[in-house]
Amino acid sequence: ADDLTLQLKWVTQAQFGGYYVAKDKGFYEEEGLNVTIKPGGPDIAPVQVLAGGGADVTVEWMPAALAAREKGLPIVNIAQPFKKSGMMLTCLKESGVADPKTDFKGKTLGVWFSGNEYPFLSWMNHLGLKTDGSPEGVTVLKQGFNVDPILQKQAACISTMTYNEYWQVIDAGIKPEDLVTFKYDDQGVATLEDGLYVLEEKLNDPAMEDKLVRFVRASMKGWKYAEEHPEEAAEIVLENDETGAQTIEHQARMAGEIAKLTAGSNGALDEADYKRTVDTLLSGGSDPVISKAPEGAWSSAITDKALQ
Amino acid sequence: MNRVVPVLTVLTALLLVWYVGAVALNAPWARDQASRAGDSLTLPALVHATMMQERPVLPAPHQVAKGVWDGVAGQKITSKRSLVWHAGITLSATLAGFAIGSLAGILLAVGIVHSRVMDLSVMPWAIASQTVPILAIAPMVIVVFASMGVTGLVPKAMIAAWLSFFPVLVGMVKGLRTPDRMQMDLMHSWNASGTQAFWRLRLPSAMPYLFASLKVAIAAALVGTIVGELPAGATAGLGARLLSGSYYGQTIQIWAALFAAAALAAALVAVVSGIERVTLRRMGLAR
Amino acid sequence: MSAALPLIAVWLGALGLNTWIARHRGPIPAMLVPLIFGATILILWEMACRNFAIPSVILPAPSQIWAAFTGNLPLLWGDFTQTILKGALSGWLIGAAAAVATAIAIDRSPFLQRGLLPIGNFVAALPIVGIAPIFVMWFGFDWQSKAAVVVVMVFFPILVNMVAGLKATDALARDQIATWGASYAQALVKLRLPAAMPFLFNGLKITTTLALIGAIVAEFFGSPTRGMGFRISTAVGQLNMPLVWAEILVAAIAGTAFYGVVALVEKKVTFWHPSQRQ
Amino acid sequence: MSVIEAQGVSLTFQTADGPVHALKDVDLTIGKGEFVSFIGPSGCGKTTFLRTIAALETPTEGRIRVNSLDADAARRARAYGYVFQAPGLYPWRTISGNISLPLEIMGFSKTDRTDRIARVLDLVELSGFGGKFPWQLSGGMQQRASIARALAFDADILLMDEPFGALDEIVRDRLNAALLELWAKTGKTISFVTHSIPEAVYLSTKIVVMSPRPGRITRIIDSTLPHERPLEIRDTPEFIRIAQEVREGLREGHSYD
Amino acid sequence: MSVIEAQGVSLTFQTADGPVHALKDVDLTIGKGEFVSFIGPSGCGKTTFLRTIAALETPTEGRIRVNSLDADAARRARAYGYVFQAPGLYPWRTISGNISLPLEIMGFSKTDRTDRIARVLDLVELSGFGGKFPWQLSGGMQQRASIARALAFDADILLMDEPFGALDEIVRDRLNAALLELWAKTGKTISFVTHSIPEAVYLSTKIVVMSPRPGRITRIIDSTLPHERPLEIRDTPEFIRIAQEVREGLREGHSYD
Ligand SMILES: Nc1ncnc2c1ncn2[C@@H]1O[C@H](COP(=O)(O)OP(=O)(O)OP(=O)(O)O)[C@@H](O)[C@H]1O
Ligand SMILES: Nc1ncnc2c1ncn2[C@@H]1O[C@H](COP(=O)(O)OP(=O)(O)OP(=O)(O)O)[C@@H](O)[C@H]1O
Ligand SMILES: Cc1ncc(C[n+]2csc(CCO)c2C)c(N)n1
Ligand SMILES: [Mg+2]
Ligand SMILES: [Mg+2]
Repeated sequence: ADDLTLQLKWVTQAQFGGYYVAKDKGFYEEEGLNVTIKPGGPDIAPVQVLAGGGADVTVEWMPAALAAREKGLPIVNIAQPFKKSGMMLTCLKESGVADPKTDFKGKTLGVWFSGNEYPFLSWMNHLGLKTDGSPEGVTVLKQGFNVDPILQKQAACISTMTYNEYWQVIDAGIKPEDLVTFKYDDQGVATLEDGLYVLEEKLNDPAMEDKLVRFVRASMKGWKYAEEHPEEAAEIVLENDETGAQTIEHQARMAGEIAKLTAGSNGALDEADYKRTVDTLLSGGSDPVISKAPEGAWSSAITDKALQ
Repeated sequence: MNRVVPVLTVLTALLLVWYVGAVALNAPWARDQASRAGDSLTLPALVHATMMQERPVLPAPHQVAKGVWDGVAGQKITSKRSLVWHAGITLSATLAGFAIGSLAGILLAVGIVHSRVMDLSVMPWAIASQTVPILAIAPMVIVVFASMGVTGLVPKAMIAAWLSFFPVLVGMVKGLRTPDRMQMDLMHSWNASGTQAFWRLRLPSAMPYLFASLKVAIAAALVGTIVGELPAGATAGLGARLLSGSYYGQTIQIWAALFAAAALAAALVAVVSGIERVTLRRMGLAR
Repeated sequence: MSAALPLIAVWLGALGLNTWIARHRGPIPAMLVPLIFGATILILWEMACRNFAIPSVILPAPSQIWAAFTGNLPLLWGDFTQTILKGALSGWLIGAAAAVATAIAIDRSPFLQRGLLPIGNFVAALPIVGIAPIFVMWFGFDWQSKAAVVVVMVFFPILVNMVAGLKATDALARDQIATWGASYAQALVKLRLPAAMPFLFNGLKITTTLALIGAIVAEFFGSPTRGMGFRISTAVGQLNMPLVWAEILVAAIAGTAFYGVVALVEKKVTFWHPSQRQ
Repeated sequence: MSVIEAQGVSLTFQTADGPVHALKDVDLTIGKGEFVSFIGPSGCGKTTFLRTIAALETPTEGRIRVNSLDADAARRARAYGYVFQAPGLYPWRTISGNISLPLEIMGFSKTDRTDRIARVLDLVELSGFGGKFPWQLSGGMQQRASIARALAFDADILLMDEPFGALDEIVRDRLNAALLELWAKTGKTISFVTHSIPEAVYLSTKIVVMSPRPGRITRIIDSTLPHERPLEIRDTPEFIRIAQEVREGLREGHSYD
Repeated sequence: MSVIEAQGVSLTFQTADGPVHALKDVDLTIGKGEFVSFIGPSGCGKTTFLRTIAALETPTEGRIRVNSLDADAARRARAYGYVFQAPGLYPWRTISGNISLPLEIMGFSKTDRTDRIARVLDLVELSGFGGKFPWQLSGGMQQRASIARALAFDADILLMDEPFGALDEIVRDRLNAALLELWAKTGKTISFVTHSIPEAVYLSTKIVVMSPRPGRITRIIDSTLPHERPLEIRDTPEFIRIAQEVREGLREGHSYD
């Protein structure tokens, strides 16, 4: 079988259920692949692993990928299993945030950095809010691994994913009615998440291309299976978690939420989604995330073949 | 035996402080919950509530104890939920890193004491090396190793070694230079070679410094390993356990892993102390 | 292979030069040797980056780092004040004071020594990585939580060394002062503290660098949008490696200077110790 | 009035290869203003006995009383000045600083300290070396500095362990004379270990001869010499007779091994 | 044939409060098999001169030749055994271990070492103390152990800095006799620092009197005593005359300060 290494963006969890299902159910094996899945972590920059040769394919968010591309690292999106964005800003009602257009000013907002800050920054750009600590803007906190800042009331709002952190806030005992959430999707600033990326040069190698085609095909099979069987997907994820920290309840719920995001994607990137992402990143004031529209940042070559 | 009473006394005092702290830190949350539910808490009810939270700001001692107990005794040792299993993974990398680090520290110190070129050139750069924030380059270290096909224990051990060589280096340089003038002169008058003076005078004189440094170094090696476990993809080990606990806001799990790590560190330091005591007694230095 | 040859040549040349210079005594060779050593490393690094075409997202060349350094001075200065001056320095001072005080307390009372030292070892061995998120929760996002991490981190090494130092007086000196009927405090101030200084400085020197690491690493777990740790993790995510290394350069300069100052004070304070007399 | 009183003092060190009987059944009474010399073969327990008086060792049997207090209480009352066999100067203090140390501990004022330091430095012929560090002095100079340190604070009892061992005859004679003068003037009680028979006879009112394995007192010789002692007294028949007696005592001790 | 040759040797220490002239224009030749004693007031440079011979200090002026080599080459050729003024035993080694140390360094075989250790321990009357650690011995015993250590490896030149300072008269006499016997039997060249005039006269073929500030040689007295020297020789007029001469020389040195 051909070896292939996949670098995840985050730790083992149902967010990556499709890949674990494909591996566990033997979908990769059927395609003659021997796939190694490497969990990520807070300080892993997946594109860096890719550049260092530590992985063949990586799961990454498009803003980070495009920014890397502009930095001169030629990476290409070859598939997009996630149709929708799961990002949102979750605020305590008592903090008095009701409308993003008017209420953020002067508030403290928790943001993920390490390449995950781009969607937030472009949203703030859209709103015309400064993020450099000046008085007419917002105060930005670098948010750690968890939802503590909102529980400790250190921030008015924090970044959450629909499938994960939001539920942690709920689990911590805060009632949904005490919270206000703003999905990036609803605000029109959604960017593509969890795509598959490779180094451009890999696409020029027919053998590699063939491997990738088989990989994407098997992965999508895994995703669709996970979409239909969230409970089972959660169990498979749990078995693959070496830290032993995950709970089945949380993962099952996550698998359900993830299914909502992958629904409607067959793996092929929808050019409209891509355009919207690029526009979001390009637009906005003085400090856009990318300075010009990228070229060749995605390729349908793999999905075209995989989906025949 | 004469240790038990003092240890217990201090322990009791500490637990008391801890419980008070737990009540104080967890109370706002309990009050908040109560007021959301529309009622207010009496003091006993408040104290009770602070002891029972699932994600307390500061878990009470018995909650942590239960976490540790579940992690140690409640699982098969080979289970991924067993703290023993995670501790074992961390321990192996710690020991490997400590061995590499202290050996490197000792060798560099020997070089520095004997060679002027090394004395002048190595020390400033050894210092500089320690100021490199390890967590920042740890992912790079892991990436670089991975690109060479090396994964698993070695990259973590290298980070542990990186942190542990420095205390040994500093302590050994000082220790090897401790013999006083007359003792060096005696060696000189016998025309002892550098090697002979090293084994018979410098090294024995350096022993107290060496062991003080080794104790620091082994604790540092553990920190290094845990740091290395964070970006290593957070798969296994106490570091991964800490991180995932932290990620899911499982304070009890964090504290349990923390205590396991501290117990491991204390055990390692105790082992070094034991070796120290035996060695110094053998050498007649402990009276 | 042929790409490695020039590197080896440069390395051998520099080694030879240094060996030759080190034969001369005086302050100028003492300055020159480490500089040449460092310059050699930098040249080798630059050559390696070019000859082996190492991508800059993995390892940038020194020239790129320098450009990032000079191009971002105000930014770097802001991060430096936030992390080093506020976080590391204050934490180090508090931690060192606490460790010395604890060592003396422990030394004074055999009861505490037997009771506190094992538990102290245990508590102090709590790895920072676990403590940092907790301290962020307790002390907030700003530098206070970073200082707290540094306090915990430097405490143990200084304590171990200080306890060893307080035991380091020889029997004659202890007997001597006993015959004068010195009180405990007097024996401590006049005899045992001075005798402990070489050990104490051992601990202080080791922890200068630990303090920097602690302050920087703690920022990975939550911080305001400034500080060296924040900048590093953000820049890694943006693949801005030259900026990452520029921050590391700042850390190295600050750490070396910090260490140098402590070593200088040590030289003044323990001038009498054989390792300083040579 | 007795200042130091030892009754049935024994002291045994436990070592890895068996016990060492450093002192065995030592009885001795030293009166106020006496000058007692201890003499005996190397290893016979002189230092150990002085240390026991100073409460630096605890006897395994018997008891010691100093100024009618137990030894340790006397130590805390700062009853004596002790000159150790090795100089034991602190390397981080200058010679003046070293002499100043016990004075600081005992709370002498700054000006008083300066005076006393100057006086004792002069006494041991080290004026001008106050600013040097110990390792910059010769062996004999270090020993004198340590004597100066013990004299500086004017304790009533002086315990001196071979203080003049590393000095040449001429300085030694001068310091002997100075010590006698100090003793006569101040009425201190002095216990003095020496290896020199003439020195013991010249200085003492009482000479205690000890012998090793186990360490014990074999003879106590009371001096019949007058209190006033010019250096020439060393040529008188009386002096020579006492010296001879001490020598015999010493020889007896040696014949044991 | 001259074994040690000093020509115009000066040595100045730079200290914080000005230079110290420890040696000034010292000229001295010591022939093979000579026994030379150095005597002089404390701080006159005796130790410094011995250290210079042993290449432990480098003269600021002049030069020293040992066995026609420069001093450092002679040191590397292991030309001498040095007994320091303080015992300087290693606390982590037993007495036997301390004596064994230079033998190990010089590559003596295990059995040879055991023999030699037993022999020198016996010579300094410490048989039975080989297994003790230094701090378990009295001051005099430590000093003897350090003498034993220097004698064990049979160097041709012995440099001894007040080796018998802490010993009582009787042991000292015995060790003096033993040293003389060793010297007669082996023809070693010995440089010997002492503060005792009788000891210097009794042992030496040549007595060097030194004087301080700056440290220099004021007299060199050749002994006219025969090589064969029973203890009673100390009562002969010849002995007393030489002793008197040395005493005068010493006194002169003292009058300087
Ligand atoms: N700490 C110790 N442990 C074991 N034995 C000891 C210790 N101190 C002294 N001794 C032994 O006690 C005996 C008496 O020693 P002490 O120092 O009193 O002799 P001393 O009469 O002062 O001899 P010297 O004239 O050589 O100084 C010696 O045999 C010595 O070995
Ligand atoms: N390392 C040093 N630094 C400065 N001065 C020194 C040093 N060593 C010795 N001296 C000075 O040199 C002079 C000679 O010292 P030396 O030790 O040779 O005297 P000595 O004749 O051996 O005296 P003693 O009989 O007291 O041992 C003294 O004045 C001393 O203060
Ligand atoms: C330090 C830190 N950095 C980034 C993220 C953001 N992030 C990357 S992948 C992913 C999926 C979460 O379920 C999220 C949230 C985080 N959480 N913590
Ligand atoms: Mg003694
Ligand atoms: Mg001397």
